Amino acid sequence: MILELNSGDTAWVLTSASLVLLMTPGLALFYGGMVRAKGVLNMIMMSFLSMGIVGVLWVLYGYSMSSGTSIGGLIGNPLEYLGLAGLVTDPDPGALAGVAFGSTFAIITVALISGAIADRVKFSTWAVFSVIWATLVYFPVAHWVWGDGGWIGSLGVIDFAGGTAIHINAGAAALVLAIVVGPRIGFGTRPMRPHNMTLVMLGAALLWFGWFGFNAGSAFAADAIAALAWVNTLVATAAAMLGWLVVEKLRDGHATSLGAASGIVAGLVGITPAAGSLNPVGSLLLGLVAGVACAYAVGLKYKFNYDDSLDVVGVHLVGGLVGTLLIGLLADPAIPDNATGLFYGGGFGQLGLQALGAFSAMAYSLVATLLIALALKAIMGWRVSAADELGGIDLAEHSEAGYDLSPVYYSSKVQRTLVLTKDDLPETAKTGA
Amino acid sequence: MILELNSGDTAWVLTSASLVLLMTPGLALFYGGMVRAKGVLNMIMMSFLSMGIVGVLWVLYGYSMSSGTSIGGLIGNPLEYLGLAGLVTDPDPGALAGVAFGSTFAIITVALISGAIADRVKFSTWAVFSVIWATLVYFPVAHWVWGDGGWIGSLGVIDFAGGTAIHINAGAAALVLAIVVGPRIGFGTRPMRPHNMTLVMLGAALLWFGWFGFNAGSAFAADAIAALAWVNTLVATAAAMLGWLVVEKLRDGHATSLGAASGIVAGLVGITPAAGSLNPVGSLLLGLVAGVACAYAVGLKYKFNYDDSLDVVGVHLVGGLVGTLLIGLLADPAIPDNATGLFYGGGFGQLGLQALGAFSAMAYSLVATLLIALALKAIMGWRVSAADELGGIDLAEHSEAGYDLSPVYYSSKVQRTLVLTKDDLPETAKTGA
Amino acid sequence: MILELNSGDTAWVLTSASLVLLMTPGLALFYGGMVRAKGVLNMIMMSFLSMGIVGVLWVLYGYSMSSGTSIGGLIGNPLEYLGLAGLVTDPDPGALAGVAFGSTFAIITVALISGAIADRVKFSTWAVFSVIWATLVYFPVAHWVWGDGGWIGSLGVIDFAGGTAIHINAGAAALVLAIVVGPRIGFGTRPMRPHNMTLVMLGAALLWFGWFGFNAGSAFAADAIAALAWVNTLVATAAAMLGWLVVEKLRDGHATSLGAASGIVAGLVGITPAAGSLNPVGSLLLGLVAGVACAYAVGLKYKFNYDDSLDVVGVHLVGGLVGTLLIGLLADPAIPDNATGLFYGGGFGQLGLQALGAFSAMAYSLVATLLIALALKAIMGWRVSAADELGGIDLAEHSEAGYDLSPVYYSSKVQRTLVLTKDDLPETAKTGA
Amino acid sequence: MKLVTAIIQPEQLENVQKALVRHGVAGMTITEVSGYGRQRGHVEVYRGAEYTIDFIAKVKVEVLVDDAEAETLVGVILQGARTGSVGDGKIWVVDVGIVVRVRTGESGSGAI
Amino acid sequence: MKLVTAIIQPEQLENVQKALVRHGVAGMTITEVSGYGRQRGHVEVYRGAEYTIDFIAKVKVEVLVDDAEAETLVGVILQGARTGSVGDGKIWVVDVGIVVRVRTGESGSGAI
Amino acid sequence: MKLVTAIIQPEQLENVQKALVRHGVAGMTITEVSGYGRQRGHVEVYRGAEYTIDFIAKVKVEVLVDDAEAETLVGVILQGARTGSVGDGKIWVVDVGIVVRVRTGESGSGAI
Ligand SMILES: Nc1ncnc2c1ncn2[C@@H]1O[C@H](COP(=O)(O)OP(=O)(O)O)[C@@H](O)[C@H]1O
Ligand SMILES: Nc1ncnc2c1ncn2[C@@H]1O[C@H](COP(=O)(O)OP(=O)(O)O)[C@@H](O)[C@H]1O
Ligand SMILES: Nc1ncnc2c1ncn2[C@@H]1O[C@H](COP(=O)(O)OP(=O)(O)O)[C@@H](O)[C@H]1O
Repeated sequence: MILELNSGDTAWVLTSASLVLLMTPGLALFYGGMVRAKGVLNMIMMSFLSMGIVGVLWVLYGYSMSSGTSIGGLIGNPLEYLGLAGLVTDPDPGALAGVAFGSTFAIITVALISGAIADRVKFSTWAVFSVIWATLVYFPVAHWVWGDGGWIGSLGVIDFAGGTAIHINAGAAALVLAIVVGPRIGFGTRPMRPHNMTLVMLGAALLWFGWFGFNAGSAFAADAIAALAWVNTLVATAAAMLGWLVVEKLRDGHATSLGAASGIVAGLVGITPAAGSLNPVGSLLLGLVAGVACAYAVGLKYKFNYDDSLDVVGVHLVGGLVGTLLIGLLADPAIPDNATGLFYGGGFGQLGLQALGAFSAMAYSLVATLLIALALKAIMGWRVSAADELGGIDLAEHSEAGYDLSPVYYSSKVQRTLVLTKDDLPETAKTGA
Repeated sequence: MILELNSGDTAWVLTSASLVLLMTPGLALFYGGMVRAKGVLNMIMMSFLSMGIVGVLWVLYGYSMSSGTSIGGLIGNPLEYLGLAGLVTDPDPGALAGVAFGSTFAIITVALISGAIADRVKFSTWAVFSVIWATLVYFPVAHWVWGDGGWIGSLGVIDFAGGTAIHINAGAAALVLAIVVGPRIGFGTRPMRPHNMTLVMLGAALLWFGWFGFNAGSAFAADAIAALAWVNTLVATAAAMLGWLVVEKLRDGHATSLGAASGIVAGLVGITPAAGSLNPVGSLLLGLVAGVACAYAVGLKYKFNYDDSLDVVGVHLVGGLVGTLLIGLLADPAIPDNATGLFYGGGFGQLGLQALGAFSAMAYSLVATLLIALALKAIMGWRVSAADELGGIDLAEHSEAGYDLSPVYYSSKVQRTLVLTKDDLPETAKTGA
Repeated sequence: MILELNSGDTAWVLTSASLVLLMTPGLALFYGGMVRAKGVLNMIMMSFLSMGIVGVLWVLYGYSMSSGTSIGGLIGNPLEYLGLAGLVTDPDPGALAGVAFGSTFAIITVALISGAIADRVKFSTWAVFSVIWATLVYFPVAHWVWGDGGWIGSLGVIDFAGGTAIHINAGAAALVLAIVVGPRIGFGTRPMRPHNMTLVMLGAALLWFGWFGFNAGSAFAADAIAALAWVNTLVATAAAMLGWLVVEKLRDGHATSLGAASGIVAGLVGITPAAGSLNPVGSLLLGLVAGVACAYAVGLKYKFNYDDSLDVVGVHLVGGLVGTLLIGLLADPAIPDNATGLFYGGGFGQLGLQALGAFSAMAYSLVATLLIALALKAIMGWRVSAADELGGIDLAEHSEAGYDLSPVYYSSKVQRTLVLTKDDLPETAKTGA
Repeated sequence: MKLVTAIIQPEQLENVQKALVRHGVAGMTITEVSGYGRQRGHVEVYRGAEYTIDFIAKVKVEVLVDDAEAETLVGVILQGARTGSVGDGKIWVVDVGIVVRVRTGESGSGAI
Repeated sequence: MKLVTAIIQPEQLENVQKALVRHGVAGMTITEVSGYGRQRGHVEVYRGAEYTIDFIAKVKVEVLVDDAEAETLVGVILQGARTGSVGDGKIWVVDVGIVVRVRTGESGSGAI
Repeated sequence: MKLVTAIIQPEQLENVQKALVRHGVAGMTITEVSGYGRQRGHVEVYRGAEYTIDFIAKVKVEVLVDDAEAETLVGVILQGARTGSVGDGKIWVVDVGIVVRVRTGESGSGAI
C-alpha cells in the first residue's frame, strides 16, 4: 500500500527519514562511548557497517520483502519492487518517501543488536550476520507488523513505530548473540566502565532528536497524530529519564549521567509502539514505568551471567515489551481511530493482542537468530583471539586507534603506501632506523 | 490562541521543535567542554535534567500556565489544559504542535542558567530550583510576552523568538545565582580553561543548527517570514562571530576558537527577538554589535567579582538586551505587519516599548530568582563541600568520571550489582584482593 | 529566476538549508579529527570562519552575483540584490528560501578547500583567501551552473546539487593550494595519523545527515524528485562505503573506520550531481565506483608529492568527476524531464556535455586559484614559521589547546583580563609566584 | 632503603598489585610509560599508508622497601608480572638515602 | 649530586612549585602518576555495579640538586606539600653520578 | 649497572631513539613528563584572560646499561637530543643494584 502525500506530508516524511538516519551514527557514538577506549572504533563500525549493508539490501530487495504484496501474510513479494523497479516513474512522492523512511528503520534495527557483543567479535562475521539477519528476520517481521496484509498487523496489534518489529526483535536477537558469542574476558570480575561519557551523552541526544522522526514521522503525514506522537515522545522520555535517575539515587546513592542517557533510551523505546495511541499523561506514565523497569532490568545479566555488554536486552527488549503491553492498558479511545485500553474500559482484548504480537515476534527472533548464530559460529567463528581481545579489537580488526592525543611521535617508518611500491619511497624512508 | 496549521506549516513547526529540542544537549556540550574535565558530566547533567523536569512540568501545567486563557495578563489559567486535557481530540495539529514547540523553549531557558554556577552546586538543589524557577518565573514571563493577552506582548513589545522571555530572563537569573552561590574555589586567581574545545565547537554548531528552528520556527508557519528569520539568523550570527574574533585579534593578539563559539552564541541571542523585524542588512549590523558588545561584556565578572562561570550574563543577558533594544532602531517597516524603528523614521516609540519590556522582565527575574535562591540556600544549601569541589563534582555528585582513555585498569572489586546481593557474587569477587 | 513555493515546499527547503548549514561544522569535525591534536582547533576554525565570512558576503553581494540577472551568462548582476534589497517585501517565501539554501552551499565550498592545507597556514591569509576566492571563483561558477542563463547550465549540463560547482571546483582549488603552500614538515616520512577518530566518525555522520538536505533539498520542492534524490543519496553512499572498505580489506588486510568515513564522503560527493537523474540501482553503481576510485585516488599525493593533507583532491575532485561523468552513462530517461545516458541508448551526447562542464569549471578554478594563491603568497605569505608549525598551530595562531584532560594545574598567573588593566588586579595576582 | 622499579605489561598490573598487597606492601606508585625493546609494536594503517608503533604501552611500578626486603620483593613482582612472552619487562633496584612521609614528616622505615 | 623525588597530591603542585622557586630552584620535572596506599580511592557506579578506583592521581616531582642542598630541599617540599591528610605522599633522595645539561654539554653542578 | 635518565624535547625523541638503536641499545623506556626550567612556557588566552603554561611537555628516556657503557651512552644521547636552544634538557646517571628480566628471571648484564 503506497500512500499519497501532499507536499507538507512529504516534507515531514523526508525530514523524518533524515532524522532517523542520523540515529544510527547516534547509536554508534552512544555505544562507542560506553566501551573501553580500545574498542571504540569497532563498536562504531558495527553500526556504520549496517548503514552500508542494509542500505544496499533495502534498495535491492528489502523494501520489496517488507512492503511488497503480501504472500500469505508472511512476506512481501521480493520480486515486485526488486531494485525499486517502477517506483521512479511514480509522480506521487509517497512511494519513494516510504522507501526512504523504511530504510532507516531497517538499518538501525540491525545496528542495535551490536551492543550485546561489544569488543570481541570478528568484523567479517558481523558483516555476514547483518546480511542474513536483515534478510531472514527483519524484513519478514517488518512485513508481519506493517506490511499490507502482514499477519500481526492484520490482527489489530498496535505497533506505531516499532516496539515489536524493532526493539523486541533486536533485543531478542541481542540476547541470543550474547549467549552464543559468550562473555568478554573479565566480564563480571573486572569493571569495564565507559571510556568517554561525553560521547554517550551526545549519542543519547542524537537518538532523542532522531526519534522524533522515528515516532512522529510514523504518522506518515504532517497532521495532528504526528504532533501527538511528538509530544508523547517528549514526555515519556523525560519521565523515563527521571524514573531511572530516581532509582539510581535511591538504590546507589548517586544519579549518574549514564543513568540519564539510559533512561532516555528506555523511554524512547517504551513510547515507540504507543506514541499514536496514548494521551500525553498516559505517555508520561508509560515513560516512568519503562525508566524504572529498565533501570532494574539491566542488572539481570549479572544474575544470569550473559554478557549483554551494553544492555540491549535490558533496555530494548524490556522497554519494547513494556511499551507494547502498556498500550493494552493505556490506549485512549478519544484519539481518532484508536483502540481502547483496559484502563479506559476496553477490557483485556487489546492487551491480549499486544501480548500475542510481542511474544510471537520475540519467539521468532529468538529461534531464527539462534540458528543463524550457531551456523556462523560453526562456519566462520564469532570471536577474535583472546590476545586480540585483550590488546584491543580496534587494533586487531581495524589497525587503528581511537585517540592519539600525545604530542610525542611513537611511530616510525612508512612501509607501504597504496599506489606505491617500496621502490617509490625516498631512500631515507626505506632504510628507516 | 491556538493556530490552525496546514500540513506544510505543521511539518515546519514539528521540524523546528525537534531542532530546538536538540539545542539543549547542544548547550550541554557547549557548556560541558568549557569546564574542567572533572566537572564535565555534572555540567552536562544540569541541562539534561532540565529536559526531564521541565518536559514533564510542561505537559502537566506549564503549557497551560503559559498559553491558557489569560488571568489579568499575568498568567494563563493553569487548570485549562492541565495534563493537556482536551487537546488530543483536536483534529487541527496546531494545538499539539504549539505544545511541542513551546516545550523546547521552556527546557532550554532553565538549562541556560546552569552555566553561571558550574562545578560547585548540589545536583539536588539544582533539581528543586528547576521546578520552582520554571513554575514561578519562566511560565509566567512566557505568558506575559507571548500569551494571548499577556501584558508585555499586549503593549506592542516585539519579542519574536525570546530575547526577553528567554535570554534576558535566564541571564538575569544567572547573575543572581552566580552571586548567591558564590565563586568557584580559585576563581580569579587560577586560570580555569576549557578542557575540550572540540565539544565546545560541536555544541556551538548544534546550537546554531537548532536555532534555525528557534527563530524561523517562531513564525509558526512555513512562509516568507520564516524564510526571512532564517536568513537573519544566518547573517547576524556570521557577523557576530566576525565581530568577536576581530575584537580578540585587536585586543589580545589572537582570534580564538572559544571566541568564535562565543560570538556565534552572542549573535544568535541578539537576533532572537529581532529575526522577524529586521531586514538582512539590519540583522548584519545587529549581529556585529552583539558580537562586539558581548566580547567586552564577558570581562565584567572579573571587574565586579562574581563567578558567572561560563558567561551567561555576558552573553545572554547582554546579548538579549542588545537585540531587544536594537529592534527599536532597526525595525524595517517594509516587512508586513512590522513596527518602524528609529532609523526608519519611527521615532522613539518602539524603542521605549522594547526597553519597558526588557527591563520589566529583567527586574522580575532578578527579584524572583533572588528569593528562590536565598530560600534554597537556607533550606538545602547550594554548594558541595570544598573537598568535593576540589576533587571534582563528577565524582562527588554522580560517582562517575568523564573520560577513561588509559589502557591500564586502576580499579578493582565489583562490590554490589543492582539486582544482586553480596551473596550472589562469586567467591573471588567477594574477598577481593 | 525565483521559484514560487507552497508551504510544504518551503518547509522542506528551510529544513534542507538548516541541514546543509550543519554540514560545515560537520566538515570541521571530520577534518579536525583527522589532523594531529596540536592542530585540531585551527582546522575547525578554518571551516567556522567560512561560516562567518561567506555568510556575510552572501547577503551583501554573493546571492546577487550568483542568482541575479545574468550578464552574458558569466555573472549575475551584483547590484540587483545588493544587500538582498527588495526581497523582504516579497510575500512568496521562494526568494528568501533560495537565499537561505544557497548561502549554505557557498559556505561549505570554501570550507572544503581547507583540508588540503592543514596545520600550516596563517589564519589571516586564509581569511583573505576566503573573501577573494568566494568572490572571484565560487559566486561566478555557481552562476554558470545554476544561474538563470548561466553558460554551463544553459548547455544542458546536469549538476543537480553541485558536483561541478562545488566539489570539482573546491577540489581543484585544493590541489593548487596544496602545491603553492607546500607540504607539512615531515610529510611523507612521518606518519601523521588522525588524533581523534570519534570526531571523524561524528563529522562523517553529520555530513551524511546534512547531505540529505544538500541533495534532496536541491529539488527545491517536497516532491517525488526530492524523494528520489533522498533514496539515491542513501544508496550511493552505502555502496561507496562498502566499496572503500572492500578495497582496504583486500589491499591492506584491514577495513578501517577512516575508510568507512572516507567512503561515505566519496559516495556523497559522487551522487551529488546525479541524485535527480539516476534510478536507485544506477546510484548504487555510481556509489560503488566512486568509493573504489577515491580509495585509490587518495594515494596519488604520495606519488606526485603534494601534501593534500586530508585528501580533498582524492575525494572531492575525483569523486566530483566520477559523479559528473557517470551521469552521461547512467541518466535514466524514465525519470521525468531527464536526459538519457549512454547505457540507456542516449549516445555520447550527455557524456560530452558533462565532460565539457566539468573540465571547464576545473580549468577555471585551477587558473584563478593559482593566481590568487600566488598573489597572497607574495603579499601576506601562507605559512606560519617552522617553529610554530612544529609546536602546534593551535597555540601559535589561536593561543589555545584543544584538550586539557589532566587533573594537574600546569599554569599560573592571570596576567591581563579584558576589561582590566594590571592595576585592577588583586595584589597577589600581580606579583605572582 | 631501596627503590624497586618494575616495567611490566599493563594487563599484569592487577596481578602484581595483588601479589604485592598480599605480601604486605602498603603502598606503591605507578606510571604509564612506553617501552621499546625486543617486542615488536603493532602496525597501523592510515589511508593505505602503513607504519609501526615502535613504543608499546607499559606500566612502571615503584615501591620503596627496607633493604632487607628488596630481593624478596623482586621475586614477588616477577611472579605477578611474568606471562612468559617477549615484552614482559624489567625490574631494577636502586639505593635510596632519605625517605620521608609528607603527612607526618617521619623518615626512614617508618615512612613507608 | 642528588635526585630528590617527591610524590605529592596534584592540588599541592602549585604550592610546591612556588616554594621551590622561591628557594632558588631553577628547574624541575614532573610526571603524572597514580598512587596506591593508605588513602582509599573513590567509588564509582556503573549501571548499578559499584567498584573502587584503587589508584589515586598523584604528581611526581623530581629535582636535581647539589649534595649539600638535598636535605634542605626535602624540608622545602615537605612544607609545600603537606595538608595533613592521608595520601600526602612520600619524598626520597637518590645519589646521582653524572649530570649533564643537554644544550651545552656542561656537567656537574653547573648543569642544574 | 647504571640507569641513564634523560629529559629531552619531545621532537628529539625520534633522533635519540635512532641514535641509541644504532649504538646497539636494545631497549628503553620513555615517559611523558612536564618540565619547568629556564625555557619559558607559552601564553594562552581564555576569553581575554591571559595566563602562562609554566610546564612544558618533555620526554623522559630511561636506559639500563652496563657500568662501562654509561658515559658513552650519555654522549650518544647528548648528540641526538641537542638542538642548542634553551630547554634541551638534562641527562643523569644513577647506580643500579639488581636488574632482572621479567620474562626469564635472568639478572645482571644478561637482563638488559
Ligand atoms: N635497556 C633498557 N632500559 C630500560 N628499559 C628497558 C630496557 N630494555 C627493555 N626495557 C623495557 O622493558 C620492556 C620489555 O623489553 P623487551 O625487550 O620488549 O622484552 P623482554 O624484557 O621480555 O626481553 C620494554 O618495552 C622497555 O620498556
Ligand atoms: N612503599 C611505597 N612505595 C612507593 N610509593 C609509595 C609507597 N607508599 C606510598 N607511596 C605513594 O605515596 C602516596 C601516599 O601514600 P598513602 O599511604 O596513601 O598516604 P601517606 O603517605 O599519607 O601515609 C601513595 O599514593 C603512593 O603514590
Ligand atoms: N634541577 C632540575 N631537576 C630536574 N629536572 C630539571 C632541572 N632543571 C631542569 N630540569 C628539566 O630540564 C628541562 C630543561 O631545562 P631548562 O632549564 O628549561 O633548559 P636548559 O636545560 O636548556 O638550561 C626542564 O624542562 C626540566 O624538565
